Amino acid sequence: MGAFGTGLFKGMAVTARNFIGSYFDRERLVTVQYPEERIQPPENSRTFPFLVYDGTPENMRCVACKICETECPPQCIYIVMDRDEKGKPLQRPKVFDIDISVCMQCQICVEVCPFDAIKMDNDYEKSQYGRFEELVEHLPDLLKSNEYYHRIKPTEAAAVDARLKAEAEKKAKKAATTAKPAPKPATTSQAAAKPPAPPAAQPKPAPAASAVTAGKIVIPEDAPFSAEQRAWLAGFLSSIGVTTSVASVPSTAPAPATVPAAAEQAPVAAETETAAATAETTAATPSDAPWHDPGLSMAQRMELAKDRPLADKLMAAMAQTDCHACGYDCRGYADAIAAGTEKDLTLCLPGESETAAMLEKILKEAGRL
Amino acid sequence: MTLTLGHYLGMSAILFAIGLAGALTRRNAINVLMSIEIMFNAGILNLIAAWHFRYFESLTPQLFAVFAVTIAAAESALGLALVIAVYRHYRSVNVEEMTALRG
Amino acid sequence: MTTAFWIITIVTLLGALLAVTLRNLVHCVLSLILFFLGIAGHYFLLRADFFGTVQILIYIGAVAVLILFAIMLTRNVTGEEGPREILGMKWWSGAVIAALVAGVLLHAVRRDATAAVASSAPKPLSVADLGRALVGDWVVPFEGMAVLLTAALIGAVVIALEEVQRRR
Amino acid sequence: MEAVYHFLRSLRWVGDWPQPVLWALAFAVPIVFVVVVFPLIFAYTTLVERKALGRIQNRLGPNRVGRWGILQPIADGLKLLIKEDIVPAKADRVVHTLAPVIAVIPSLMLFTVIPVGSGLIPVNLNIGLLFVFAISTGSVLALFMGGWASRNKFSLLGAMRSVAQVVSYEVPMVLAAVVVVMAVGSLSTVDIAAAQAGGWANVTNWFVFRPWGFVGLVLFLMGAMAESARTPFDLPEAESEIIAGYHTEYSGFKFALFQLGEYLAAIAMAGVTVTLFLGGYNGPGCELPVVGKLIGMGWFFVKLFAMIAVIIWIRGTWPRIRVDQLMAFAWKLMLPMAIINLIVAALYHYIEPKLLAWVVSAGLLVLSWATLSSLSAPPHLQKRTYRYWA
Repeated sequence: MGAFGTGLFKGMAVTARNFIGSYFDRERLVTVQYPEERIQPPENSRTFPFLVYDGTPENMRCVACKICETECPPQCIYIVMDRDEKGKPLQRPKVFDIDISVCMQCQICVEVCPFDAIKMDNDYEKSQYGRFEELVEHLPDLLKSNEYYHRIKPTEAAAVDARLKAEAEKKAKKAATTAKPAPKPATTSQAAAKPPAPPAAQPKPAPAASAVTAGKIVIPEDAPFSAEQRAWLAGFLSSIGVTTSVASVPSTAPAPATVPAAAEQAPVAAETETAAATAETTAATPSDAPWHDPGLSMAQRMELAKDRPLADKLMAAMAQTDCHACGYDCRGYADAIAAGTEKDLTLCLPGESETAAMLEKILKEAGRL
Repeated sequence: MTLTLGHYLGMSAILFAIGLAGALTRRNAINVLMSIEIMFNAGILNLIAAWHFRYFESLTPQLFAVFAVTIAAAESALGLALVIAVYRHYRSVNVEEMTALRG
Repeated sequence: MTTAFWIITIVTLLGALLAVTLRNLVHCVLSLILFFLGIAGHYFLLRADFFGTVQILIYIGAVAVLILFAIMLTRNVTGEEGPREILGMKWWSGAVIAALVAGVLLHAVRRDATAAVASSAPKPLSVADLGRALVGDWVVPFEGMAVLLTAALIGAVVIALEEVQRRR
Repeated sequence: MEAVYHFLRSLRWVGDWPQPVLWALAFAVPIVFVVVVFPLIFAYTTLVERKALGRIQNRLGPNRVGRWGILQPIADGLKLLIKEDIVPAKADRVVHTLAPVIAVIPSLMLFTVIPVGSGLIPVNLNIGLLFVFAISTGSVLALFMGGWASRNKFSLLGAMRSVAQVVSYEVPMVLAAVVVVMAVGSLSTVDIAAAQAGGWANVTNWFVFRPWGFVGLVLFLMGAMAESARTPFDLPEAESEIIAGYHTEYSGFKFALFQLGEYLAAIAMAGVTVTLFLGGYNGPGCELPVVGKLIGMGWFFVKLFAMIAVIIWIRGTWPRIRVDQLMAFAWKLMLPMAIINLIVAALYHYIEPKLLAWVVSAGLLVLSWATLSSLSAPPHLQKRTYRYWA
C-alpha cells in the first residue's frame, strides 16, 4: 500500500480537481455529439477511392486504361470501356465498379493511375442495409468533383493541379515547336517516360480558333496538314483522350485552301473519314503505320498489315492507344516481341484478350512460338 | 392446538432420523458429513426449544447451545479437511473404497 | 404461532430430506442450506433471535461455503454422481435403523407432548447478559472453546496441506 | 415499525380500526419505503456514477436520454427487460434462475436494520449489526450459485475467486464493526446511532472523530467495497480477468437483477457505515421535537450520498489490486490493524481525560499503520553496489 497509503490520496486529489475543473472550463471536455457535431477527418486519412472529374461529370479524368483494375491487390475494381454505337472504344469507362466490402484501402490504385483520375476519399458514412449489391459503388456514386477533392484534401489536390498545369504547358510548348518546322513524316514514338496527362482543355496551336468542346477538337478544313499528318494527329490526340473530328479533305489536296473559318461540320468521326481515306490509298505508298489508329477494328488493322514484316503485323494487333501500360508504346512493344526480348504477350491492357490472342496467332504463323 | 415442547422434540427426532439415514446410506463422504451436520442441528434445536418452553429463566441452555454450535462448526471443518486429504490419497471420495487402515 | 411453526417445519423437513436423497451433490448442498434456513426460522420463532442470526452467519455463511469448497476441491465440478453411487449396496438397512431410532425417540417424546406446558419465554434473550455470562461464570468453557477452535484450525490446515508438501 | 404502529393508532379516523389491519399497515409502510426508495437510489447511483466517472475522465457522461441523462436508468432498465434472456444449454436451469433472486433478497434485507431517522427504522432488532453480517453472507451464496449453475469453467473460477475474496474480507470487516459495538455496548443499530448524538451541534460525538473510529471507518469501508466487489477489489468481474466473473452467462433481466443486488449491497454497506461511524441520522438540528425526525432523515440521506460519492470517487481513481495482493492485503494488513484497533479502542475507553486518550490512541494507530504497511510493503530495491568497479 506504500508508506501510509499517501500515494492513493494524492491520486484522489488529482481526480477531484479534474472533476470539479470540468464544470468550470468546458473546453477540456472532449465529447463530440456525433450526429450533430462532426470532426473533419485528418487530411491524409483515407476510406475508399473516388473518381475525380473537372467541371462536369462527363469530363472525368479516367480513360478506362484499367491499370488500377489490374494493380488492385484484392481485385475489387471492375472497368468496362465505353464504346460508341459503332463499337469504337471511347476513352472513358462505361462501367466502373468498386466493391467497398473488398477494397482494403491500400491506395495502390491512386499511385498507379497515370491520369490522377482516382483519389482516396475520407467519407466514412458508407454503411448500407445490404451486404452484397449495396456495397458495390457504381460510376455515378464514385464521381466527385475536383472542388470536393480540394475541400477534403486541400494541399494534395493543389499539388496535383499544379503538376497537371505544368505538364499541360510543357506539352503545349512542345506541340507548338513541332507544329512550326516541316511536319516530320510517320509516327515518331514519343519516348515520353510518363504519358502526358491529358490536360482538361489542351490549347491547340491551330491558327484558327478551333471550337474546343471538352475532349473534342474540330480541326478546320484549312489546317496546314496533309492527310498523313491528320491521321497521325487524330491517332495521337485520341490516345491522350481527346477525340478529334476533322473536316473531310480530299486526300490528295495538300494545299491549305482557306475555308471560311469555323465552318460547322457535322461531327463526322474522323476515323470513318480516315478509314475511307486509307482504304482508297492502300495501293498508294502506305504511310509507315496506317493501322496506327485506335478507331480501326482488329480485322481492319490486320487487313492493312497483311503483307508486312512480322514487327508491323504484331504492331497492328495492338490496341493502338500508346497508353504505355505495357511499359513501351505500341511500336516499341511490337519490336520487343519481334526481337524476342519481351516474352509476355498479355501486356497490352486496352487490347485485352483480343490483342493477346492475335499476337499468339501471328507468332504461331511465323513459327516463332 | 397450542405449541408444546413435544412438537419440537418430535420434529427434531425426525430430523435426527433423516440425518442418521443419510449418514448410513450415502456413499459420498461429503454427503455423510452433511447428514452429520443435520443431526447436529437437530440436537441444538432441542436445546433452544427446551430453553423456550421450560427453562427460560436460566441461561444454561443458551450457553450450552453456543458451545454446541462451536463444536459442530469445528467438527465439520476438520471433517472436510480430512475428506480432502483422503481424496488426494484415494483419488475418490467414495466411502466404500476407503478400506485400507494404513496412513 | 402454530401455523408459522408448521410452515417452517415443512420447509425444514423438505430441506433435510432433499439433502439426503438428491443425486447432484451441489443440489444437496443447496437443500442443506434451505434446511439451515428452516432451523434459523425456528430459532426466530422461539424468540431466540441471537441464535437465528448466529445460525445464518455460521452455518450458511461458513459451513455451507466450506462444503462447496470441499466439493470443488474433490474435482467433482459438475456435482454429478453416477446413478450407481448414490446409495450404498445395503441402503435399505440404514433406513430401517433410522426408522427404529425415530420410533424410540417419538415414543419417549409422546409422554411430553401432552404434559402441561408453562408459558413461553416472555421476552427474547438479550445478548448482553449472554455475553456477561460467557465471560462471567462460564469463562472456563469459553476459553476451552477458544483452544478447541484454534486446534481445529491448525489441524485442518496441517491435514490439508501436509499432503502437498510431501508430494513435492 | 412500532413507531409507525403507534402513530397510526394516534390518528383520529384510523385509530380505531381492528388491530390486525393496523398491524398490517404498520408493516406495509417500511416495506414500501425499503423496496421503493433504495432501488430508486440504486437507479440514480448508476447514472451519477457514469456521469461522475465521465467528468473525471474529461468527458460528458450520458446526456442523450432525458435532459442530463435523467431517463438513462429507466432506459437501461427497459433495455435489460427487453433483452433476450439466454440460458446456456447445459446450465442447471433451476439454480441458474434462482441465483439472481438470492443475490437481490439479502441486499434488500440489509436495509431493514438501517435507522433512517430517530425512531424511523423498518425493524428494530436488538441484534441489528449481527443481522447485517449474517445476511451479507447470503450474497456469497448467490455468487457461487450463479457461477456454478452456468456450467462454464470461467464463470465457476470467477465465482470461486469472488467467494474467496468476500469470505476473506468478512473477518476484518466484522472486527472493524466490533469496535463500535464495544464502544456502544449493544448490537442494535438504533442504540449505536443514538450513542452518537449530543456534543456540539450533534456532530462531535460521531465515532469518526475518534482515532479508532476513523481507522474503523477506513477498514469497514475497505471490507464493504471488497464485499460488493467495488473498484479496488473488483477483480472477479474485471474486464481483463476471467470474462465477467460469475455473471458471464447472464443476460437480460437476470443480469439486471445481479447488478441490482450488487449495487444495493454497496448502498446498504454505505448506509451501515453511515450508521456506525458517521452518526446515522444525527446532525445539527435533529433533536427538535417533530421536525427533528425529518431533519434527521435528511442528514442520513446526505451522508449516504456522500458515502456513495466517495465510493464512486474511489472507483474513478484507484487501480485494481492483483489477486495475491488482494489476499495479502486482507490477511496481513487489515486483520492485524483491526485487532490493534480493538485494543486501542479499549485503551481509549479507560484513559480518563478524553483529550489525552485521543492523542495516545491516535499515536498508537499511526505507529501501527506505519509498521504494518512497511512490513507488508514490497521490498524496495536498494541501490546496487558494484564490488569490482567503482
